[in-house]
Amino acid sequence: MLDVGRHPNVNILAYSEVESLKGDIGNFTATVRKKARYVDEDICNACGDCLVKCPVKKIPDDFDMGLKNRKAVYQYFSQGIPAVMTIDPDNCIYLKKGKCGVCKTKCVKGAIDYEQKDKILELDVGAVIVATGLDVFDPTPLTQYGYGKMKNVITGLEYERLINATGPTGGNLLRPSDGEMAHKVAYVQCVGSRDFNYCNYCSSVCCMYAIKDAMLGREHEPDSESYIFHTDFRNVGKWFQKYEIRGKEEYGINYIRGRVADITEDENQNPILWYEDTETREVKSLNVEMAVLSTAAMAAKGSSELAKKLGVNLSEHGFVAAGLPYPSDTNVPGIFACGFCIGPADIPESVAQASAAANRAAEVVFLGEKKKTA
Amino acid sequence: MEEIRIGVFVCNCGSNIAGFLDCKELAEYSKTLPDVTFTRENLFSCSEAGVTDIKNAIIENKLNRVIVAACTPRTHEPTFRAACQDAGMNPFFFEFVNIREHCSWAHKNEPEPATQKAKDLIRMGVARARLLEPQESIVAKVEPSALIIGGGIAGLTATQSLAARGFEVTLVERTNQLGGLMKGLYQIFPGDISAEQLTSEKIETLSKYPNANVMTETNVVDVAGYVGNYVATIQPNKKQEIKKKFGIIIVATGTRSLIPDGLYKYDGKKIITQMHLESLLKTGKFKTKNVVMIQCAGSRNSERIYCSRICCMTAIKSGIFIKQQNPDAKVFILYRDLMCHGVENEEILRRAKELGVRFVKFSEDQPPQVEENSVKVFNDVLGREMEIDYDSVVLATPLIPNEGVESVSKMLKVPLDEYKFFLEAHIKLRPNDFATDGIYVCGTAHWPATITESIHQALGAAARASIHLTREEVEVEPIVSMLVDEDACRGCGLCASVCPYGSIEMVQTSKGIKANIVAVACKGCGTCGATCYKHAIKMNHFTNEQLTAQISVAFNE
Amino acid sequence: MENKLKDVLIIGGGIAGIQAALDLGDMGIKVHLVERKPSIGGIMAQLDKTFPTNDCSI
Amino acid sequence: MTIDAVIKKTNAHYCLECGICTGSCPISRINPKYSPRLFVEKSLLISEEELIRDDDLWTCLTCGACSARCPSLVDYNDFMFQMRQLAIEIDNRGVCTHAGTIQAVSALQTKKFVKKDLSWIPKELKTKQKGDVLFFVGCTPYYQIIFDNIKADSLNASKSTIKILNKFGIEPVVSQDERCCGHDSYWTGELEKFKTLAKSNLEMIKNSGAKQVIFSCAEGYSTFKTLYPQFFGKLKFDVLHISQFIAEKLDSEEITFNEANEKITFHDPCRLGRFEKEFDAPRKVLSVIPGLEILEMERNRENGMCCGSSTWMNCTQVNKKIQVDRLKEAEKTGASTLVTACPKCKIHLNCTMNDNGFDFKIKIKDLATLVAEAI
Repeated sequence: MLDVGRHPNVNILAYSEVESLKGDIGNFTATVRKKARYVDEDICNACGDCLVKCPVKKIPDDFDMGLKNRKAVYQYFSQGIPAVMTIDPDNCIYLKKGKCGVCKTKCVKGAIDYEQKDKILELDVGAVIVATGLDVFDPTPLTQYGYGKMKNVITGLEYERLINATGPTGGNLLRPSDGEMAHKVAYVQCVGSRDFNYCNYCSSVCCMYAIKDAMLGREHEPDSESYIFHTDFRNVGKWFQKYEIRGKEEYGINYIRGRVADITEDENQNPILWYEDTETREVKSLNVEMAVLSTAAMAAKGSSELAKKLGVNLSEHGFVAAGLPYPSDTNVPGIFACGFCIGPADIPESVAQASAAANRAAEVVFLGEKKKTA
Repeated sequence: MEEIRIGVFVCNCGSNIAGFLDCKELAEYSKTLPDVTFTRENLFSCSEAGVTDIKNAIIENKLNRVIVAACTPRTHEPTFRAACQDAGMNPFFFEFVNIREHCSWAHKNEPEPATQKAKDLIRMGVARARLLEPQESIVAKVEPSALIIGGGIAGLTATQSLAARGFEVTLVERTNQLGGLMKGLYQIFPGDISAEQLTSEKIETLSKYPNANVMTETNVVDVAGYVGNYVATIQPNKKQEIKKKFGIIIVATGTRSLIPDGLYKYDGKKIITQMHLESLLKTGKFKTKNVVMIQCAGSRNSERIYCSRICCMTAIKSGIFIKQQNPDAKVFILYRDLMCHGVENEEILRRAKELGVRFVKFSEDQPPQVEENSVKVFNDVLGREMEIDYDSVVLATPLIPNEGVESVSKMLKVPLDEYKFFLEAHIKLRPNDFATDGIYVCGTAHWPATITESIHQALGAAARASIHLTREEVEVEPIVSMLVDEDACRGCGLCASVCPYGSIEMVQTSKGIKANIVAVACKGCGTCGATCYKHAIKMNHFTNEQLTAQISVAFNE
Repeated sequence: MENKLKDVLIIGGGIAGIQAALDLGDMGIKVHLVERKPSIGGIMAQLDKTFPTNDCSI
Repeated sequence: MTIDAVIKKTNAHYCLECGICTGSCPISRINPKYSPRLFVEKSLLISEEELIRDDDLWTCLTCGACSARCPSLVDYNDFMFQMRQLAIEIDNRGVCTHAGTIQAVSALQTKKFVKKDLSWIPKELKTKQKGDVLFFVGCTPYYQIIFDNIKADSLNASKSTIKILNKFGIEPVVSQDERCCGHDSYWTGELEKFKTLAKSNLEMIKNSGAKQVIFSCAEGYSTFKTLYPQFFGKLKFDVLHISQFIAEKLDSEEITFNEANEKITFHDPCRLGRFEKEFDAPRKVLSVIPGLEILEMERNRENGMCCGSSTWMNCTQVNKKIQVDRLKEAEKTGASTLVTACPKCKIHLNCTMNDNGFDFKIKIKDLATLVAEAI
């Protein structure tokens, strides 16, 4: 990420959206809206002086999955690139009512600019790569798991923030209901995945990230217990089986084959998981201190609107349609796709696909050049 | 020798540093250190103003060493090196001291000891800066041609891609046919594409490129050199060896399917492998009615713990074909976990279920028993033993590394993992690179992969390779190891054996066998220097003297 | 010669977009990397560590 | 239907062997021998013969908890219905509760000469012979007699419904020619009996001229709403549960209710809730009664627990345990009254409350009764 931030050939347009694309292969014109941050990107270096006195304090932090609050002026995350602050126009008092302006007085560099407007950029490009990634499934509709109702039932991505040293709890696995350390954690697989009602496909990465999450939990709290409830345990990538075995043997993670039926709560807000262990064929319940839902991963929000703008076809699940014999190509010549937007993929697959898409785009650019000079 | 004039810039980083450390005191303290002729406290050293300030200070004060005490070199070392260069200094006279991550952030609650630690770090930086030497970048030309080893789908795809870009490409295949494992397959999912057709299309496209040189029945017997300048010795079948120069090499040596001798009464007739079944389906010779498929035959066990990734889909796909050809056929797939990750794989699983393919789970400790005409299996999610009659048993055997991967690994000095698949530079972020520059890997040589995945990887490896080929030269940071004392070198070869990048070769010189460090291939990890018991190797920019000076001032003020 | 090459637009600043940008940038092609969120990094930046090596993910 | 056809029709072949059904099944939680998952997998892998001989075919409550959560949309209730049809062909039948009285009553109603007793309707309530709105009473007159010993007072809900309708200015048709709706016949695999009863009812409604048919019983409502059209095409009249009828009226009319100082909890009947996805109407009706505080049980709406028994079959200690658990859950909310909208839920839960050894304080009331008391 850092490398790309300082690459002389890469122009990062964060906080921006593609509005339209015209032309065809070798000669596209893209219109990009660069949203106003109300902060001068060239001056700001995210020192954070501006936010100290910002009076708007209780905005759920998107990056920390709402587990923490941020202010109206904020940096998306501390290592974010570009390293600049952004003022949230929906919550900033000055931008809404013309009063306050505290951040401006605190910024000694003079980077705050309330007058900043969205910028419309026209970019001439030879090729386009779609890499819009994923969003995670909101498990609220699966009411049997009580997400949103029971405080100690959280999603995998929320867990990632909890266990992250830069996260809202400084990396301590503190459960949301009472801030106590969670010693007994269950991971519930296939929440929304492999489900005709929601995402009728396998999200591919959850089995492995659950093992990883459980390992990290155990590293933080060596005497803790962890349980992973899975159906097929799909650890199919390079070294994944070894990892699965390591999780069991070195970390003592309990793997249970069975999809959790429902979650209730005891008087201490401990989640109680009800399930059938399909290998012993017994119906049981298990009290834990926190339950982590491995929610399905799906095509990113807004990717279907984007696809429409680009004229790119999507599959029934909302992923960009790309397949054999040219798996990086979309239906539109000159537009390529890679990563999760073409279907579930883990990081090395995404990286290989990204290089593949770069390859196809480079062909367009270099061959276009050749044709002109020839 | 020129007088050493050191400038120390202490960065406040807004409140990031100044909020916790006493920066004023740090600047004052710096003045007391030897050879420091200038100090300055900056609000933001990395800002436009901060950088200009540094440049002006260099010129005005005739500084010839610059220290910035700020954040991590990962973010701003290039910024400050460039500033020094702009002001006429050699950029390697710049020294970075990290007082943000190491002091203000790490010790937020203890400002005083943190300030003390920052002083220690600055003192150490000064000690090192005094001993810094100028360095020049190392540049090597790149031969704009590629060698692809292996003519399966991955090798073919990589060749086609690089040839399309106009590079000279040589594809070397050791058998007499292109297409690798894929040409033995029937149809490929998703999309029901004929494997035969996909292979022949690829080969046909290749023939259109005059710059693509395809050699079958040919082996690569030796490779020497380094990125941009590899020299391969190629041995075509019963013909004269050829020596050729290549800028980059792509390893696409593929895999093979395990022959399950001794497993489940394998006989190659009634009890066959999935690969065998594919060939029978392809020729329409498969007519049996009762088929039992057994998954993980020879994988996910103590001997071979990995999952071969594609076998579940292969079995499901075969099951679909059998049911399509004969709806009355009975197909049972005996599995441990159905590994149908992703969208299409889950879809074909459903398709198989719709067609009546039945799935029976078993566990590793109770494997199925193949009897004369039936298979007995304990279905552990049903909790009972089943006896299934068969005409054919089909074993899903894993993909295993091809013979000869060890010699390829040795020849190219690129590593294999414990299962003898090639080991990439970084398992997450660099799946198609080796740690050694200029050599790439794709397809099943890397790990079992589907056709789609192999194509993605091949295109990816070609993209990575084309970076060097496009640039026509490689430039590396001069932070490399150097053989400084040729006389001390005894030619033992220890350094060459530990070098993870294959950048050291042992060469015959007039003084005997000596190590020769190919600077352009070196990454400056220092392993060779640490290994050399004769101290003949030193690390540029991280010399023993520099480091020892830092250590000694750390403990003696 | 570099100046004559067309640019490439990449939509999405997660790991895939970043990798594609780096590859193209290294080939000498100018890239515009468009990201909706205020910073690039995508989901991977939100993760703590990654399987199967438990490397830090940023 | 052949077993293969049943598998296709009910999506059984998509089974992921994940166990969410068995984990959700109220029976399996108490009696691990019974497992919806194993039934489905046996249909795929073991012989049909074995399957339809299984006594546990009659253990299923058809409460739909399993299917509601099944990620592969396996229609387990339909699967059970089909299997039971096959089972009775080889004379595998369940054990009838109450000495088969209720089945006998239902069977009697397939006969032409039967006329329903309407003498239970109090004089102050107004009903008609013909009209736009028909109130389908269902089995409550019989239950009133059979379950007199446990004071189920089933007719109360029927009387209350008429009272409510009268309050809205409606004099409903209540017909002597009404028959059993056929719900139990259908779910025990007796398809022909079901069809005979259904035909009589459709004829009766046609003769009444009704355009709207109101039920106080969740089973009758669901049977008309979903099963009748499957066999006889789209109905020529609207079908409404009384809770829906009131909820609709609340949108258009200003209605005042008497203050009811009570804490209640609502038990979703499977037929109204999971079958017909009607969770909101009863809650909406209850929420407008002043002074009524609704406390939700832990397992509510689509996750609601079955009342423990169905189709008057195989009532054992397992079913009792389900009822005990449900009543405990209701008491845990702090409610003094459990409200339901199905006479069977009321009977089953009442039955357990009347058993020796328990000391339940909670009362059970039908939604219609509660509303009628407040007007």
